[in-house]
Amino acid sequence: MGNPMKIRAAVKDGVTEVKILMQHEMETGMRKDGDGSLVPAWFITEVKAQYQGRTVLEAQFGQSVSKNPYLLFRFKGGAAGEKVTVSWVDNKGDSRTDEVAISA
Amino acid sequence: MNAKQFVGIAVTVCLATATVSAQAGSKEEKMLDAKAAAIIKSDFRDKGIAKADRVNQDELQAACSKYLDDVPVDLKIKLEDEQAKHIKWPADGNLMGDWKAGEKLAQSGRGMTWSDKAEDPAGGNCYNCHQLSSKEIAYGTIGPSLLNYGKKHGTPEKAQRRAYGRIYNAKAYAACANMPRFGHMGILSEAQIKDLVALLVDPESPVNK
Amino acid sequence: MNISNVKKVILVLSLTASYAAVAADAAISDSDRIEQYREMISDGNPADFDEMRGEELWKKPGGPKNVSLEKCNLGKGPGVVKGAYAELPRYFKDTKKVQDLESRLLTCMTTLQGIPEADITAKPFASEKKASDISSLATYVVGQSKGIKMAVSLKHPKEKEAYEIGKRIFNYRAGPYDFACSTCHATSDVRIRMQDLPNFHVQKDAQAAFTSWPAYRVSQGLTRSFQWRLNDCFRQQRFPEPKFASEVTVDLTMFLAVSANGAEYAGPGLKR
Amino acid sequence: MNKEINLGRREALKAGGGIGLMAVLGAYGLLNSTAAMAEWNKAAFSSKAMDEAFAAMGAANPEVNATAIQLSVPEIAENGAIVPVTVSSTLANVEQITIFVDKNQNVMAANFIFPAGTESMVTTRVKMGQTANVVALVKADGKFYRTAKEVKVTAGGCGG
Repeated sequence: MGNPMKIRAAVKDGVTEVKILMQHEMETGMRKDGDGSLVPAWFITEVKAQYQGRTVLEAQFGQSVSKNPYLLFRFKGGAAGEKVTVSWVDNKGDSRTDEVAISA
Repeated sequence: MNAKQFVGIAVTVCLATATVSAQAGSKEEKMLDAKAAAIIKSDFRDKGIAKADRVNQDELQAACSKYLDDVPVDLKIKLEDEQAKHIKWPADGNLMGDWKAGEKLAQSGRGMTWSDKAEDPAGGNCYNCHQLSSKEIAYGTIGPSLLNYGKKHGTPEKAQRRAYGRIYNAKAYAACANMPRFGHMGILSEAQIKDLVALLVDPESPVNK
Repeated sequence: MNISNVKKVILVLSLTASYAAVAADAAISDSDRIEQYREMISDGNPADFDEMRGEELWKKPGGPKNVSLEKCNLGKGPGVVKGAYAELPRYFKDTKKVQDLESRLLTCMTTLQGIPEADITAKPFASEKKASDISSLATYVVGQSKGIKMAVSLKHPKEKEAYEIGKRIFNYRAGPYDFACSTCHATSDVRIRMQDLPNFHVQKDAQAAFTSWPAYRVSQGLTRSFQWRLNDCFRQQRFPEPKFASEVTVDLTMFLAVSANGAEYAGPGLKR
Repeated sequence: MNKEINLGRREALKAGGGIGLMAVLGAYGLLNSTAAMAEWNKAAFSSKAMDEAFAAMGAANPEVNATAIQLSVPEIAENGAIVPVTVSSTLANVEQITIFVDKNQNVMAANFIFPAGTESMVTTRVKMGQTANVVALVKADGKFYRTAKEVKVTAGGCGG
């Protein structure tokens, strides 16, 4: 199972802003380690954010997304205390889901 | 003097008066010097090519440390003469190498750290401190800009000699200069220094373009 | 409004202005552009994950004695973490030594948890392959001083002495490059490659530099402690390796920390 | 401020500790239950050139539009491992935003799909091997638009 994400969600003037920081190596598959051998590709491929069971953002990543991926987006609606849920899967089939309550 | 510098100086003065209570040359100062020396001796260890004895100072390093790089003028001249004596000029009299190889050396910051290997080629670290090309934006400003070096220092022969001497041993010209003594300390080979001289003096190099 | 605030305002304006307008403005220097980059990545610091890891380690029983570090005295009493880093290094009566955060954590891990010292000091820094417990603990502790003013004391004679010795280490030139800390860090408004260098004789510079470490280093993908910062400075100075948590590192830290007094601690930081 | 951060950390920790199995199942469910989930576009993500990637995204010759797409990137990146990118658009009915780095080995970095009700903007971070163009491709009302900006990736000194 993947490591926990850090998710912040805050509502202001009827718009919820979501900031997500994921813990992932995001190996390109092109990098050599200290011994000179190629580090296999290992990266998040899909991310999905949901609010009250409704999808608010979908993303697909390639190898060029930075280590510990960061996302910021906004959707209309949301109220303090309601939940935003974020999930990802990587190319090895590993996954992670975390949720956070929207703050005012 | 701009506002920033002024604030800087003012703060420096405050810090100095607030924290330095021991008199220079006093017994207390000497005791602190001795303690610092003992700690430096005991608290560093060999790692890779960087052996613990690297903390042992030569005469020049000791003098510059002691006087915070502002050595009395008679000592300064003595130190510079001593350094100049040991500059090894190329036996063939030719000071120019290949500026393209020089540019590669100038870009490389490698060499002499404990994570470098003895057999790895050392770099010149030049861009860390100097501007050498109008194209490279990532250049340091610890040393002066060397743009148009070849055009600024007289005949090619003069400019070459000036460059070779300073790269070989900058301390022969300014005892407590920030610049390493690349030839004197065996950091760069004679051929590498020639390549750097070419980078500085060759009219075709980015320095003079 | 001080100079750096003015700069920030300019930067914020330039961020919202159109790209063409910014590019055309010759008054924007490359240093400002670097500052703009830093501003743009300042939210979302992966050091948070190291802080989380450190907090877990602090609270979880561990070592041969299977106890947590919640009784560890970082100077403000057993278990007090809040604000502790803003007063370190300091003199500790029990060890009769001036200690920085990491040397103090080392004391707690060896005495409270019974972990052999060599097990910790053999690999005190995180690597790509393995996290470092003492380093993560340090990240957690410093995070608990965020926003608190640096107030490192020089009252005890040993603290004063550490500061004085630290100053001498700062100015000590040696090695194949003849470098001291002061070679790069005692002049204002200079940079190495593209990076502005803090002048530790100028309070504002010293404060900004000291209060932003430990930090997540983008180039390494790891959160780095202050002991690591000094260790890597000495590496680039072409010195031999300073022993982890040794007096040379603690005294130098004392000199740097005192010069940052009065500023709010702002770490863990995020660096290139 | 500080308090908020701490709360965030504690919640994340809780999620990390207690509900491991649930989290795995949850992720599986979330990512597979909705039929609408777009598939990872292998052809696009392994494209070595911009034309190839655009074609794989069904966007041959997208219209250049630097006014309706706002692409915010730093002019200079101190480190190519993290280059912040924000793309937003004033176009109506934005369905998709895709980010590319034209000199990376695989040029396509990330693709975002915007359901109705989500603002047409996203911020993320990409890796850049060298000075290159960051390209944003926006699909709105079934049509594709693009814009690009150069980011200079610099060599560092000891740094910070």
